Amino acid sequence: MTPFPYQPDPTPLIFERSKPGRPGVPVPRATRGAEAYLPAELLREEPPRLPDVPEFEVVRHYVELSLKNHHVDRALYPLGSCTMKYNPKVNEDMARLPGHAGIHPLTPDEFVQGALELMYEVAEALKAIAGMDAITLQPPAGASGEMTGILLARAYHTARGNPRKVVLVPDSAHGTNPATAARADYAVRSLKSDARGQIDLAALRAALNEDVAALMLTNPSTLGRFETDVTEIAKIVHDAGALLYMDGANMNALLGRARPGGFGVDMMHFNLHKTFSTPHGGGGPGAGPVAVTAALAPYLPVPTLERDGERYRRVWDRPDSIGKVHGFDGNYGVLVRAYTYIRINGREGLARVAEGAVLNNRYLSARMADTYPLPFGPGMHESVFSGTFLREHGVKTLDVAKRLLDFGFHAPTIYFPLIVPEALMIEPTETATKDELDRFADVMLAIADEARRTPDVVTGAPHTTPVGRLDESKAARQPNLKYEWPTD
Amino acid sequence: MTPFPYQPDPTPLIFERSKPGRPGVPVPRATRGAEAYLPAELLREEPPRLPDVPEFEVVRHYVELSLKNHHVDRALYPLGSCTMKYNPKVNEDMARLPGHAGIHPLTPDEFVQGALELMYEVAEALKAIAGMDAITLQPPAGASGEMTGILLARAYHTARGNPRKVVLVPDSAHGTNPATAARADYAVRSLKSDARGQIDLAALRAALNEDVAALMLTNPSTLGRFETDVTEIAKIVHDAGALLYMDGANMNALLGRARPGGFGVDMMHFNLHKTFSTPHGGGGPGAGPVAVTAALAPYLPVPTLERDGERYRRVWDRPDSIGKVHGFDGNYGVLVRAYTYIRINGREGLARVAEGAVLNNRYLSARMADTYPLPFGPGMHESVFSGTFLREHGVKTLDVAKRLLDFGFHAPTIYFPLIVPEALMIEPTETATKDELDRFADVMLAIADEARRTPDVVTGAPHTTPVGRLDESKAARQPNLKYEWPTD
Amino acid sequence: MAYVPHSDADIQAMLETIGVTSMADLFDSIPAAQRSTAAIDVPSALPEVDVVREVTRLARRNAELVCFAGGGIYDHYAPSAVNHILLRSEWYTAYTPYQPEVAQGSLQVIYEFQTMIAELFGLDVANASMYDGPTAAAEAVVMALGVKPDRTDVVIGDSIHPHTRQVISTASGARQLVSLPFGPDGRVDLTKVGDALRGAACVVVQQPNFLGVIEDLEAIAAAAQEAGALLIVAADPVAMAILKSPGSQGADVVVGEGQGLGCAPSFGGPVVGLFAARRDYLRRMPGRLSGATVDHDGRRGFVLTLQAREQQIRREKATSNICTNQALLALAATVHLALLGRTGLRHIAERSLEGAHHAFDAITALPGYEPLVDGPFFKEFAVRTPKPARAILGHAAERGVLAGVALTRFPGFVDREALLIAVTEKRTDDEIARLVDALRTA
Amino acid sequence: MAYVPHSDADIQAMLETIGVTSMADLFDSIPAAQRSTAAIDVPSALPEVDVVREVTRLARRNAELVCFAGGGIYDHYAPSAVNHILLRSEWYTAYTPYQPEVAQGSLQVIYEFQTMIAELFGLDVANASMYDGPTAAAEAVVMALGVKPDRTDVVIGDSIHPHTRQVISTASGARQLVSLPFGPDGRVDLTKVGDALRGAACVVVQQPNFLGVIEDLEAIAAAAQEAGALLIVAADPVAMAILKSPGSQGADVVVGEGQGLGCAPSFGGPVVGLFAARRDYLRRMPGRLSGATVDHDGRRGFVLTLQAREQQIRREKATSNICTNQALLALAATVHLALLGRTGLRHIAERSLEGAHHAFDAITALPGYEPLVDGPFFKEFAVRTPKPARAILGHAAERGVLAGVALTRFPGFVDREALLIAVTEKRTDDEIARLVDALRTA
Ligand SMILES: Cc1ncc(COP(=O)(O)O)c(C=O)c1O
Ligand SMILES: Cc1ncc(COP(=O)(O)O)c(C=O)c1O
Repeated sequence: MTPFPYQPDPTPLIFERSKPGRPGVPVPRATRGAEAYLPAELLREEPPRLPDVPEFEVVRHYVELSLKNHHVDRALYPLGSCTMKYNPKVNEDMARLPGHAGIHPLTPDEFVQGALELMYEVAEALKAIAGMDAITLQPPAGASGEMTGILLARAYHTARGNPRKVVLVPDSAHGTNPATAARADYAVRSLKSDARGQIDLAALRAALNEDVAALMLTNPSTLGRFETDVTEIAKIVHDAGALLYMDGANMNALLGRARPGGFGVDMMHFNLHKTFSTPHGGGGPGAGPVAVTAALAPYLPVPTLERDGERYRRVWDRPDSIGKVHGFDGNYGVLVRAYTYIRINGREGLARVAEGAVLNNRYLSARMADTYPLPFGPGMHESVFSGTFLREHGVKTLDVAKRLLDFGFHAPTIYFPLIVPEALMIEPTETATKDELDRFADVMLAIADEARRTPDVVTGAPHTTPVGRLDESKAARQPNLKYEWPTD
Repeated sequence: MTPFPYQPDPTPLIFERSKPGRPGVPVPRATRGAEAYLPAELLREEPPRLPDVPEFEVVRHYVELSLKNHHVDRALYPLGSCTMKYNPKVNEDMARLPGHAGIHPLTPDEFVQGALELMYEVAEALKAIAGMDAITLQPPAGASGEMTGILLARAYHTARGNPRKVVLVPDSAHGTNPATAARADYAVRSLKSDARGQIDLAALRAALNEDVAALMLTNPSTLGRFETDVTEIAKIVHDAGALLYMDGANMNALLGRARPGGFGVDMMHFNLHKTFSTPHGGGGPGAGPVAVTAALAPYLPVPTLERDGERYRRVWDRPDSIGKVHGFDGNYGVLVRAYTYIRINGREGLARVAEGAVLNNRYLSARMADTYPLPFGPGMHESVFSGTFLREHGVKTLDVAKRLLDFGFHAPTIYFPLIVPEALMIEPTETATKDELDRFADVMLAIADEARRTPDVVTGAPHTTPVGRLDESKAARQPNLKYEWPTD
Repeated sequence: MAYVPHSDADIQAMLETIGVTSMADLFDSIPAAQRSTAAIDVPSALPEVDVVREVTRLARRNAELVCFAGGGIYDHYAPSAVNHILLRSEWYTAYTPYQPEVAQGSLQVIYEFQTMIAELFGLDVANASMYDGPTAAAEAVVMALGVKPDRTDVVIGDSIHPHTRQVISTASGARQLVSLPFGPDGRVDLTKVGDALRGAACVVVQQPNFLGVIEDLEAIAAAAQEAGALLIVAADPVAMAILKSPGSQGADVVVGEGQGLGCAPSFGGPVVGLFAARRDYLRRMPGRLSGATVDHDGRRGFVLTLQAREQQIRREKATSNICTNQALLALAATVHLALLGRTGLRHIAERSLEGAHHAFDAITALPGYEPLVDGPFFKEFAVRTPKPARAILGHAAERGVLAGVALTRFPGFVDREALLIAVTEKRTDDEIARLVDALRTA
Repeated sequence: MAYVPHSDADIQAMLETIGVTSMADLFDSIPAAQRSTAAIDVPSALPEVDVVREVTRLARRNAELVCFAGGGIYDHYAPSAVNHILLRSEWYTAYTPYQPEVAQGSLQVIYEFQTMIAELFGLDVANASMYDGPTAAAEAVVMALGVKPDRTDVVIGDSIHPHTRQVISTASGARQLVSLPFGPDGRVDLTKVGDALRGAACVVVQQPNFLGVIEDLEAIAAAAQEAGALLIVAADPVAMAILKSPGSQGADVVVGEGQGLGCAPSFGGPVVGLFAARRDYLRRMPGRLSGATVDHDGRRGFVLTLQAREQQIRREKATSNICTNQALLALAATVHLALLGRTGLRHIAERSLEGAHHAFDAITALPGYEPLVDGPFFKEFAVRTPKPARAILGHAAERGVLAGVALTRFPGFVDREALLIAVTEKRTDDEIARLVDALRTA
């Protein structure tokens, strides 16, 4: 039977709804056509085939499609590493205030003092949280922050006579770390984790030499666990003249409890779209500010932000800067949201965030661990379970993930980090209620039970979603990446 | 199987989610408790048992509940008489501008000139559309407009020495008409419709005498049909010294095509939440401005609105006024929406609205009429079909209505007007596309077919909704109208 | 044209199916004499962007003032989540929940709303909303007159909002409004209540009253009961967080203006009228009611119930003529109260109370400003002014402050040069200082 | 505290289940030396209403100016419906569509977006978005360098946006940036193209270019093809409504800033980078791709596909390091284009064109204002100013007008006292007159 809310199956493409000659939103019109102002040879003959769909039908189309998404405002979205916490509604309002959303980035500084003040305050707060000296807000996402960090490392080393060649990346790292290092023209050397899932100090020592520009460390690691040797690691890295980059995607576990600057990190990025509650938008936007020690500050992207009393200005004259990593000053709208979050939480609230994140994860882990093994033990804000015990029933982690969808939950991050076989990486975040965690744990246990008793139900899942499992190999073999208009 | 989006069944009440001691939205706090400012005997001992639910869970609760509603932005909502047209999104933005949403009604006129200008312009537009001399925007809904109109009639007649005793109401009228007249302390006399579904002129003449204060006429009638004798009706009514009230709920059919003032109407209400696209809000708010001829203008509610050059003011000193029908100046936020709609449509667009409304309805009627009889023929903007032909299969109009829900459409208005047995009153409005009308017609025909072949499917409907048919008599016999907290 | 979705080809095809040749033919049923050909006298169509500019211009023609005006509409803060919920088209583009199977969202919300309002007011049942506070009061009076068919007097405290009195007078069909004066403390003069009530169907008072003062409802209730009249109280729901509920004090019907619960001031509308009563009056109540029941599988569900009271069923015998109500604002109030919860609403009430008392102390310390009455007040109070109140308002507005409401604008108060000043939790100490300064320099 | 939902009782129960006695215990894994005890140096928690006040204060510290600034960010109008769609939490609170069964909404939108962008740019495939226009250009350069592993030169027109050049230089890892000057018409000097391109991996130009001028892409494409270099064009998608598409003129990759398609200026971000290419480069493209496929019942569905290009699969061998992109803005662009449709986008482009030409005519008629270059332009143009451009901006701002962008702020243009002025369909004749007046009186 068709589900409620009723959804035609499939929803047509917006192009399939198009019929020529129907009016769209009423817009201003010119008195004369383009030919009046431009030579004909510049003009196209046929307009681009955008759909002709009336406003009402466009609205219905995207409302209908919206119903085919899981989202945070429905139920737990326990994607490990993604920190899918509540996105406070007030953040959205603030970012949409005309005085924030309507300002042009090339406005002279004196007319955008509010924006610069806000950015300055965000920068100060993040520096305080990081325990570091300087920061850039320009990177529009975590990966861009990583890139910025590694380019800073290159500039730093270059200034010292040798840009170096290698970046060390633990095997548990997020894919953006090695991809970034490679993109910044460094050779990537992978570091095997030790039995604790942490950096193997011996291996680290062995890998280090004067060709190594930096180590990219995630702390807490992608296992959700604090790198207990971090001070030692920093020392080893620094002794080799290399820099310690910290992937701060997991700062939700540390807010107010530990400052990366305090344990030897030279540069780190934040993911404001994780730790600071800005929404993920179905894949973006984010913001990936990079905090650094004083030694790296000269290289930060331009413009930097400075304050003279009550006045703020963007400073372009920074001869050692690596340049620009974004067309303008980064994802300002995301910064407005993060600022709102920081102010509502305040110093007390931010510390509570980390407490809640760890409490929730440890509680959920405690409820699940008898059934789902934790090869490296529970993490702080997230834990990585292994689904290998289900193999004997012919059930994979992927199946558990799909089955969860039938219960109205999103799946965890799966098959990451790579060092845990059949990984289920679960991060509940601090905004989940105890009831929600209990419900989720109950369902996870029930699925394990199903896997034993009625494995077909699990391997055939999901059963209730708008589509069933999709043929991904067909998608890759015969790429169909856009609508093809019927040729008539 | 559970549907997607997943919905727990049933959704708990917000009270069932409450657990004491959980934080809500952060709000300002006093430094001292109420006892510091007020004598203890005024203060309650136990706070009202509002739910203790965190912000995120509140949001999820109302998002989840929202998914259990049909709404205009999903699919056709063909409720006859209700004019469920597209509610343009820009209307919502305009009503929410701080300069409109944030103003206090008791602000001195000189500081709310924008509001008064907007109201003045809405008033002028509605007067032009009605072809009438004066107007009040104060009534917050259609029924309140009716009440205002009948109170104006009472004032008018009283001023002429006799308030009169009776109001005539056609048997096809909407329930608010007789209810209003009774509420205004008039005896209601029902007028039987003639074979055309129109006012029976002979019956009208017979009913009229010097006790009759007014006739409440709906034009087009609730059958969607123009009262072709309206000028004659007006004459007959006026000859008896009575007034002609027009229920303007169906103005969508007449915009720019006919003006009630031009055919003898003394007073009429608009439903801005029908004709002028303001949303119904799940039952309200609306706005029911009442336009009148000059003879009735002295009695309009206070304040009225006047313009001196560029300045606008609210006028309270109106000794003949009936008084106030709303605490302040009516549903201003609804007026902002209607104004936006009027300006976007403009004179050209408003006339197109009526054309589209009639075109769509006549088209849909043409597509359905072979199967569903139209006892009084197709209407202008809406048509009333009869479902009696289904009786032989044991299927009622109610069943057809319920079955429609399974196809993602809302049901029509049913069992109204009372003069059509097993009535199905369908109003597609001008904002439905041809495709949508075709889909709807196809489904209606398919249901008629099902009624013949598999009547159980129809009488057992709906099958896909969050709940099935509900026990209405239990609800009425054992009223359960609020949550009862467990006594512990 | 903006919202009529057809292409010319669509229109042609549709006309053909209908069997007519032109749009004009569709209007044949209007006799020629009644057809109008002239264009409607409104301006030409504009693109959306231009209308936005125009409506924004009008918004800016309204002064932006820090609001100390009250008198029924209060500048409380609505948490952002309220509006986000309201912006879901599932809520605002739905109709009245006549088909319960596809309206369980709306119906459950009404049920929750009814619960909250009944709880705040300390009564058994509440309805799905009325137009606003004053019209709710008028409905209550109509109900009382129905309950007491042999009585025609309606006793109204002079300390009630003058607009409420006007609406009752206009819209309730009440024949006899009897005034009940208030004493120097601003409260209904209890010595006069007993007399006035003899033969009355009901007495209507406000809590806190128009002057912000908290009435002694228990005493009034006792007198009403004694006289066999219903006690109708128009109450501020925000005050209910800290004040004894009128229901617990003996009120039979409690109505109220719910605007302070998550609705923007919006120049006075749309807001939401609250209506609650003792169970005895259930079948005489106006307005919609959502009731819990079950479907054929025993699942809980909600329906509009006891519709035999309403116009769509009962026509001229209905308890009220109301049809469209203020459902969306009732949703706002429900979400608002859910977000604040037990302690949140209390904080807001206490903070408003405190701010009002601070403002009162500072203002009455200014030369020429004296309390109009001396009873205990919640978030609003009246002070006599050394100059005409309207002039002071103008002076303060130049300083960006709406310094309250001039009492002189209200019938019954035209000769009282006084300002009615309201302070909500939204007003900062700084803003209160600006108010005081504006009054001082006026 | 605001968003951590537990009661003390919850916390106690949870700690017990975990088997620890206090919150502090949960942080035991952090070695004592690394634990910080001092409070974070940010201000104390505030109620929501106070934060709204504060963030509103900051918004008001930004001047409200009628915007004639462009340079990559344009004040086009986004129909209201765009934002209403975006405000549905289904869109903005979802993650990347990694579980396609519960993300068909996002995936279908990406597919529609890819179709629209490919269509506007006249190319075979487009991706799901990049961070912005300049970073998309940098990605294109990286891709070109990968396609032509034996070439290291990247030729860049001087008529490209200086920020784009900076981002390419910073973030593409390109070793050699070769400049291509522009002539008096503001277009890339075709006589220099052939030479420059020898040995280059690619040439990057902008359409319309930084000075608003429409380049002769066919000629550049011919030269690029001749030299075996890829042609990368950074194009304005709004201009595509009337201009020949770069794809049809021979471009291999077209990138662009999509901000003008329904995204607020927002001080330059979040906006949306566009990336389209010939099919040949499909497997070298950066970023996500949504592809159509079927489920086990043959129903159409969409998945993220060709992920073997991406960092989550390929790590250091990925075509790009991008992960989070600008999905929500891509949704905005998709809804925007759907709302405007074929004719709407054309009207907007034509109206912008017309307004810009009117403004140009009026401004260049003023004494001291002369065209900087004389090529054909779309919605933006540069004029030499009789006084320092920055001073003129200040003067105009006092009149409420942001009179463009001073070219002197950009590397490569520091000695050009000129204003770059953009006119969108949103600018009324009246506003243009205000601009002209401000320039006249400067
Ligand atoms: C551990 C880690 N590092 C880096 C990133 C990359 O951040 P972004 O997606 O914002 O580019 C992610 C994102 O999921 C992450 O989880
Ligand atoms: C014909 C007719 N008259 C009057 C009304 C009452 O209007 P309202 O619901 O706004 O009070 C309606 C509402 O449905 C109606 O259809």
